[in-house]
Amino acid sequence: MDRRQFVKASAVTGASASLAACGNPEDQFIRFISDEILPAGLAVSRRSICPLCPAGCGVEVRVMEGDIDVVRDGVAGVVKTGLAKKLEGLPAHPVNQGKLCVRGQAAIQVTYHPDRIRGPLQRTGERGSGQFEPVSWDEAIGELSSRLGALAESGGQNGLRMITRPLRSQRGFLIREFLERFGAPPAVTFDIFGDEVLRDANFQSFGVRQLPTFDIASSRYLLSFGADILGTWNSPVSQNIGYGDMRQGRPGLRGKFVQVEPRMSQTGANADQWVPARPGTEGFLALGLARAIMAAGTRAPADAGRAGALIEGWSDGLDAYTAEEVETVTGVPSRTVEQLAREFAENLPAIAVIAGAPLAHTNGMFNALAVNALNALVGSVGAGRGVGFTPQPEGLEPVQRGERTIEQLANEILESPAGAAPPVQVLLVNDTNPVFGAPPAMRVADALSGVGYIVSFGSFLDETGNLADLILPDHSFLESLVDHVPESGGGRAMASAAQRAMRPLHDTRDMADVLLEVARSLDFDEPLEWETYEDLVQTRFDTLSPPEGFDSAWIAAQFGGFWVDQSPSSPQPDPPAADIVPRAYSAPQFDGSADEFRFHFLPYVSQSFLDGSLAHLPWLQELPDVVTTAMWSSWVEINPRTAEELGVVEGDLVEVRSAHGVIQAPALIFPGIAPDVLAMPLGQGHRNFTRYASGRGANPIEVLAPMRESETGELAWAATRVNIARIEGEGGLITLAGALREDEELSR
Amino acid sequence: MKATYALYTDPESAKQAIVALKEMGVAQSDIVIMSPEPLEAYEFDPSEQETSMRWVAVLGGGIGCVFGASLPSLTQLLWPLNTGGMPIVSIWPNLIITFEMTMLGAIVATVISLVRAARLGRRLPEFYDPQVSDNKILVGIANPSDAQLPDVEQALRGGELKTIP
Amino acid sequence: MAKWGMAVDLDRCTGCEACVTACHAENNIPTVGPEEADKGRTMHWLRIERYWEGDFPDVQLKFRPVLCQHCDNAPCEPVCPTYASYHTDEGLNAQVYNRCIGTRYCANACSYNVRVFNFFNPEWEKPLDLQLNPDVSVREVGVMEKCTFCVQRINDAKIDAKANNEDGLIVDGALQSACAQSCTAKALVFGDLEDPDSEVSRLSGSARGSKLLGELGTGPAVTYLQKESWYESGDR
Amino acid sequence: MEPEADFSAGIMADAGIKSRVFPVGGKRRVASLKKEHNKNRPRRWIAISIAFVAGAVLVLGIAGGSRYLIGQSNPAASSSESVFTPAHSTFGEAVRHFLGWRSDPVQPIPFRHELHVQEVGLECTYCHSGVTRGPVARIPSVVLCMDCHLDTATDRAPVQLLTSFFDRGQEPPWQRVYGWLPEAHVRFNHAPHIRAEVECATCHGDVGSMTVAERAIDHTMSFCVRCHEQNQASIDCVTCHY
Amino acid sequence: MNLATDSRITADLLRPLLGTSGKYYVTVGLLGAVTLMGLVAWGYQMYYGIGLTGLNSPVFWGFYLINFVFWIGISHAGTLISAILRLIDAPWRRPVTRCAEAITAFALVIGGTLPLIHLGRPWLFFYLIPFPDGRGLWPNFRSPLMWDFFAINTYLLASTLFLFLPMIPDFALIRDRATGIRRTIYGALSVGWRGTPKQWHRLESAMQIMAIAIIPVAVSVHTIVSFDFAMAVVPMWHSTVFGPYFVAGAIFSGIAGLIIAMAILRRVLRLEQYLTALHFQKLGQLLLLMSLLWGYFVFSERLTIWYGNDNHEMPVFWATFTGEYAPFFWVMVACNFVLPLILLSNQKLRTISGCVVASCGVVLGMWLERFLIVVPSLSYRQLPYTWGSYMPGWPEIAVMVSTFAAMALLYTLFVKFIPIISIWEFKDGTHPGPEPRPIAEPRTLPARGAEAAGEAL
Repeated sequence: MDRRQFVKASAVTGASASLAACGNPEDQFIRFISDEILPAGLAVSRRSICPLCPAGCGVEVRVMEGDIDVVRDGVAGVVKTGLAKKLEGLPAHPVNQGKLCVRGQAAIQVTYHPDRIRGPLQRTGERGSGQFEPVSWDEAIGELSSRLGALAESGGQNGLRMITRPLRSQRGFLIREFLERFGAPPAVTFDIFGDEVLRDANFQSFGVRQLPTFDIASSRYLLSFGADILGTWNSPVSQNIGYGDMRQGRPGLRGKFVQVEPRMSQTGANADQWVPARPGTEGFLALGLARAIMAAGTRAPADAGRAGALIEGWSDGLDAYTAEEVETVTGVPSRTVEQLAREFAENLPAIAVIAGAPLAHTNGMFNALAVNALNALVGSVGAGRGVGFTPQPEGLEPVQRGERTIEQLANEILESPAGAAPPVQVLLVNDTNPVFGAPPAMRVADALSGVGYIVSFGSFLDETGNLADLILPDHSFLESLVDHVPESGGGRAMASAAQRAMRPLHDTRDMADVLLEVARSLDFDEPLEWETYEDLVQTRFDTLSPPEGFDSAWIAAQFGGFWVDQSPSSPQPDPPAADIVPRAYSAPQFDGSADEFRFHFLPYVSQSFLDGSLAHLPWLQELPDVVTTAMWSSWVEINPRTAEELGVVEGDLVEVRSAHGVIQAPALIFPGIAPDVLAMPLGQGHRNFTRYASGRGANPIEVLAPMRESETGELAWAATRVNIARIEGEGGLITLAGALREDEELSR
Repeated sequence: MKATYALYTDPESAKQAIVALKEMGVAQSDIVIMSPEPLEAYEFDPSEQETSMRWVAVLGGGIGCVFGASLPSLTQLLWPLNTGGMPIVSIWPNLIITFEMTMLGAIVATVISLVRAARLGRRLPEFYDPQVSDNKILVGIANPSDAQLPDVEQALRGGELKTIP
Repeated sequence: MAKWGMAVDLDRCTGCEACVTACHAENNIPTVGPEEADKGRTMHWLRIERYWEGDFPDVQLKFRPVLCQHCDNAPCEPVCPTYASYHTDEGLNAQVYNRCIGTRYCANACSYNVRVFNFFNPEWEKPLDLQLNPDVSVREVGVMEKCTFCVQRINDAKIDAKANNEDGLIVDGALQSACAQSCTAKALVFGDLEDPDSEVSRLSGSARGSKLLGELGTGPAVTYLQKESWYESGDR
Repeated sequence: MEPEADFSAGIMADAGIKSRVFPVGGKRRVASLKKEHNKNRPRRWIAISIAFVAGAVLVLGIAGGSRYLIGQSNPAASSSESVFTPAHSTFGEAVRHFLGWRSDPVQPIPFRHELHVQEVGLECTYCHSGVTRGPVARIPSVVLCMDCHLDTATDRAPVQLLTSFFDRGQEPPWQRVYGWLPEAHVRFNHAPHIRAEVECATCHGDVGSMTVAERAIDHTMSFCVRCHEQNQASIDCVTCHY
Repeated sequence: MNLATDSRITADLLRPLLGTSGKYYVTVGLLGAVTLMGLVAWGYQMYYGIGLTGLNSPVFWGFYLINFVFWIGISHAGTLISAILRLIDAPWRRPVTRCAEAITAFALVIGGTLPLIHLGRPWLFFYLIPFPDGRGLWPNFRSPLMWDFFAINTYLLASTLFLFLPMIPDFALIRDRATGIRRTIYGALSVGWRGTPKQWHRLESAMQIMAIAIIPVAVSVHTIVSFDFAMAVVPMWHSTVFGPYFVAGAIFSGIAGLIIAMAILRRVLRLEQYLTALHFQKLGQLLLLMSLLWGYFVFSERLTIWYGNDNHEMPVFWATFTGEYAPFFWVMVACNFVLPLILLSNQKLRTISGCVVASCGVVLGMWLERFLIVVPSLSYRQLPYTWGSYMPGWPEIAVMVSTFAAMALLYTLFVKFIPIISIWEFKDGTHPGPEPRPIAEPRTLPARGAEAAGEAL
């Protein structure tokens, strides 16, 4: 039994298995002197920030001593080091107040994932063949620098591009500086299910290009248009906390929660009233409510102010949006419309939320503006009034996303004349997976194959990383300095920062430090003035006003894990002076004719995997989706009546076909979905993403049509029509629940 | 040892021989009888019709009962585990154990008493003739005194006479 | 002597499942993989049951977190021939792994089906094993396991309290099970039912309180606070 | 009684002949019996071997077949070739664990406890610093040793060995002397025992007078339970097993 | 007493012990191999884990315990029946008792092994044995499994003795005919039996007492087996009728098993004149009686459940009545009730083959009954969310097959070394009274009789 097996055995039997070594010399293995002394067998708690979604929850990391394999100057051995054992919410953190969501709990597996890239890799085989060989960091960084150097000399600075996920840490700032000083265009941020439409709408209605923060706890009425506020959207933990208190936090007072959506989400499942409306007509319904409220005289059009003015016909009471009209357009009974309107106006503070699918239609902007106006009408907008906006710390504002979209970048590459030098010589990819996440119609994969040299900072070999020529694996968030400026979730300006919670397990490096090193080797005209990323973060943080008791915001931030603006009231920026263009309702456009493609196709962000970036975590794979109880698989949700009519039973393999693609997945009978809608979770269908996610399920993005939101040009991912057919084959649906219903089953 | 006996093919003549032996004054207990079958109907040896075995069985049952009752109760009392408010000693289940042990006691006692009473489990004495299991009935006496001998042979004449010198 | 219990406010629970993963992380619960999961051998100590009611469009969905109810009169305890499953002084239905021989009788007897069995030896692909919590033992093949109310945390808290608090008692709220700690909507509340002032006692006494399968007389230590409908409450 | 009558008649029917067919007499019977045996002996082995081959085929057939039919997959099988069972690395280990046999530790350096405790006068907790705070007593790092041995007793061979480990940046591969097998599922915490003023020697023997530490006391459950009972400490199972 | 008849009986019944044909070794070899297969499967399962079976949550019990109950049921053939027959001193019992008691002993051994195979960690089974260990730990006497442990061991010991005692005179008989090693072995087994009136009488009275003692034990055993289920609050398990229901079922399947065994013996060992149509007639009547009794129990159980209409029990009820388990249920009813009723209620059909056919049906049906008790109830527990189903894994099937092989193997070996019909009891039965019976006229020997000696079995 060699040492590896011994360690394997001890892995199986847990920490105390080192006993097995007793007396068997062959089981002895070299133990290096540890440079990190921790109290034996006791936990120390360190701080970090959950990076998995933009919410930026504070994390308390439970660190205990443990053995890891290391190789020191050629000798393999083990060494004691502090290991993160569990992630908890950071109790004092303003956003998550000691709570942590399911994904945050599982985030620890990112660090210990068996398929993490353990050192820099260089492509050996064909691009996309997935054949790599390890290289040293010096070689790797040298390679990158030399290529960039060559670009710089040949004056082709334009040939350097970068794709990154939207970053709310100072890494975003660093990337901007790096590209700017190199002379390259700004980075392309890729987030296919992003909220740009809503940000734009908020900017136009309220002058804040930001996602709102809801004071759900003190509201008495919560009306959500397709927003997954309790699941994945915006700042789910803080919203859950607020929701809990709205329900049972106030003795004698329990707020009502109404969800408007064609497919019952986890959030919708908690609603007191669930109102299915036709996809894309949510704005019309909102205005129907507004009209009823104004008609009732409790509120005047003027109350909505600027937000109202953005809607055509608002000032004269929205006559076009009668309850009957609403019924014909949205399918919501006029009775319900009047009832909702009455309740919404009577139970103040009332909050209307819109997000997700309603904004992913061709008329998404209108829907957003309509709901904003409805909020404004009942006066629930503003600090401490239900819908507020978390002020951003001055000097630390996160980088606004670049103008160019991934699609434009792809087109630029693809439309470059044949024979000419490719427009993109070097492409840096940071923590994003456009090959998986962009609809095939955008032809991102083709575009990337036309790129001269692709460098990925990813920790895993995903579809995009697989195309890379050079992989410079980043630390996991527990292994590196983390900082974050939450967009929402708190009342005051705040910023979080924390030192690393544990030493790196593998031979990885912080992407930021790599950029800085490359920058140094390139000697820019105006060099980056920071030695390390820590310098950068510190200097940036120290521009903030330190809270009392601290002489620098940086120290304060690390001490508590976050910094909060102490100034009594954070000012709201003024609405922009831009002139107001009222919008009229335009029916949503769908790709595919209704008679050829019977069903609306509604992909939704999965509770476990978000947009698919978490599909590699075994805990989340085996987490039964709370609504469908499905594990390790993907599925298509069908209304029981529709299924009956199609002769489909649960688990049958079905083919979902749009004008742009075909996918196969097992059918799942889902009572809470409109008969003309098919829904499917994101996240599965990875061709190449670690042992746990590869080749599992199907990716709904593959059938999406490249429809656009008419005003912002964002992808209208809910505007595709499909049809469905039962086909031969093994569905492979794995569910935990034995029965759909309780009382019906028992009293059968 | 010496012995004189005769082998009979049918119970009747065997019975007659026994009667004859008795008549000449041999005590029933001295007469050795072996048969391949019970043949109780012939009452070769009326004195053997009485036995106390069933009382032994009852006694054994009693012992088993005590054991079966005490084993669970005592262990439950001496090594008590919290039962969430339930009584420590659980009567009903213990009754089952008690019952099984009682029956076991009775049965084992029966077998033991059989071995004792029937003088089983010891080596076969020389005084035995395999032909008994060839459906012969053996009647005879062990260590006859020379004086007796002629009368005995006379009494056993009905059968195939044998002697062990 | 404490009596540990939990209150589950179904009106707060949003089905976010943070508790499920928190439980996995705290208690070294393995994942079994798709094939085993398909056979119904997942190891969740805590699951969120969901039940549909009605038909579209008047359809409703109920969530119900179900974990070991730590019954006072637990069906699982008396049936275990080796006392591997027994009742502690503090009202836990404890499972002593080293005493378990795997008759799986307790799992049959448990009406809540919250006991999970190690059909195979758990495997953690290195280096996932580095995340294992040293305070909790790793169960091997053939052993029954279940929610322990995070007994490792209870024991640590008791040792702490004994060392640091003058009365040697655990302060309410200082001790939380992993699920309750992570519960984003504060639907799960864990604590001492003996202590009348504890949050959990207060909630367990609520008018909305009820026991799961209470009619079976198992006397669960977990109280479910039923969902309210808006019209009943509203302003009171 | 009807049936009995004709039943026994069935037996009596051809009684007369039988006496001729089977003359009385054990010996002859036995002889013929022996003959038959000799007759059968060669045939027997052929028969047995055939039977077992057939049987083996049957075994594989049924096992494999039913496995195929039911499509049983076996994750454990694939992932645990390297170990004897999923739970044990070798058969020997499995047996040792089952019987609770533990070989004695072999220490890389003959560390003289008695010297350090009695002559130098160190407290146990000086090196085993973990006991007062938490579960693990901890074997001290060589760094701690070097605090003194950079300039103390540097002429002695063991100390030079120690130093050589230190210079290589390695810990001496100390082996644990005490501790439980993983199957015991024991979660032991030193701190409360120290606070309860339990002497180290109570459980570890008088290590202070040993040279190399030996397993002086067998940490059986009865050992722990007895002491817990005497001191009114909890003997609840989950006090230690969880 | 008639010499000719007696020696003929002796010869006929000793025949299997004397001649041994090649066929015999082939049979033993095959059976041994199949039995071995079961053990191999068990070893494989111990190595990789019980997960190789089809067991899952919620169906934590499967084939192993189904077969456990099944074999314990079969075991009720022998001892119980022969004990009753002894007490009522039914003369026709004499050729039947021993092969019946043998079934009991073997079925118990097999049945007793299955719970061990079922364990997740069989190597720790000794935790069930009450012995004072240093840890001060005892088994939990509240657990029905402990009751099983005691009951089955008691029953096993009792019925082994019950089987052994009447064999002593026969051992003596063989002892007197054997030489060499056999003589020593049979000599030891016959514990110095001489056949004195005292010995005969003590033996008879011992058998009487044992017969009385063993009947309640047998009844208790299967009642306790039923408690394994009835003690758990599982839908359709928690029932008061289970005790008698199981006992009836056990005797039912036991008789069926006995009939099949007798039929085989009769054919293979040429015992046509000893195991006659009469015995099958009698046992057939008994089987019919039990079939009716069983039907009555099933009806009352089902009716009670259905009428009670308990939320938690009805899903199980319907699953077995019309749902996914309905086919098994109706096959069971056909095999256990309809078939015996047709075949056995009619004097003409109650022939030997008729009885055998009915018995085969009953054995199948009773196995299905145990399946229907274990699996559906576990599949449909109180919380519908946890509902599941069950499909046996290959080790379970392999072990099941091998249990039947083991039964046949043990029986085959048994008849090779011990006269399957109690010689002395049979003889004793042939002449109850002092006055000798008339000897029938000599008839010519049937052709088969001649070569019978040579190629016995």
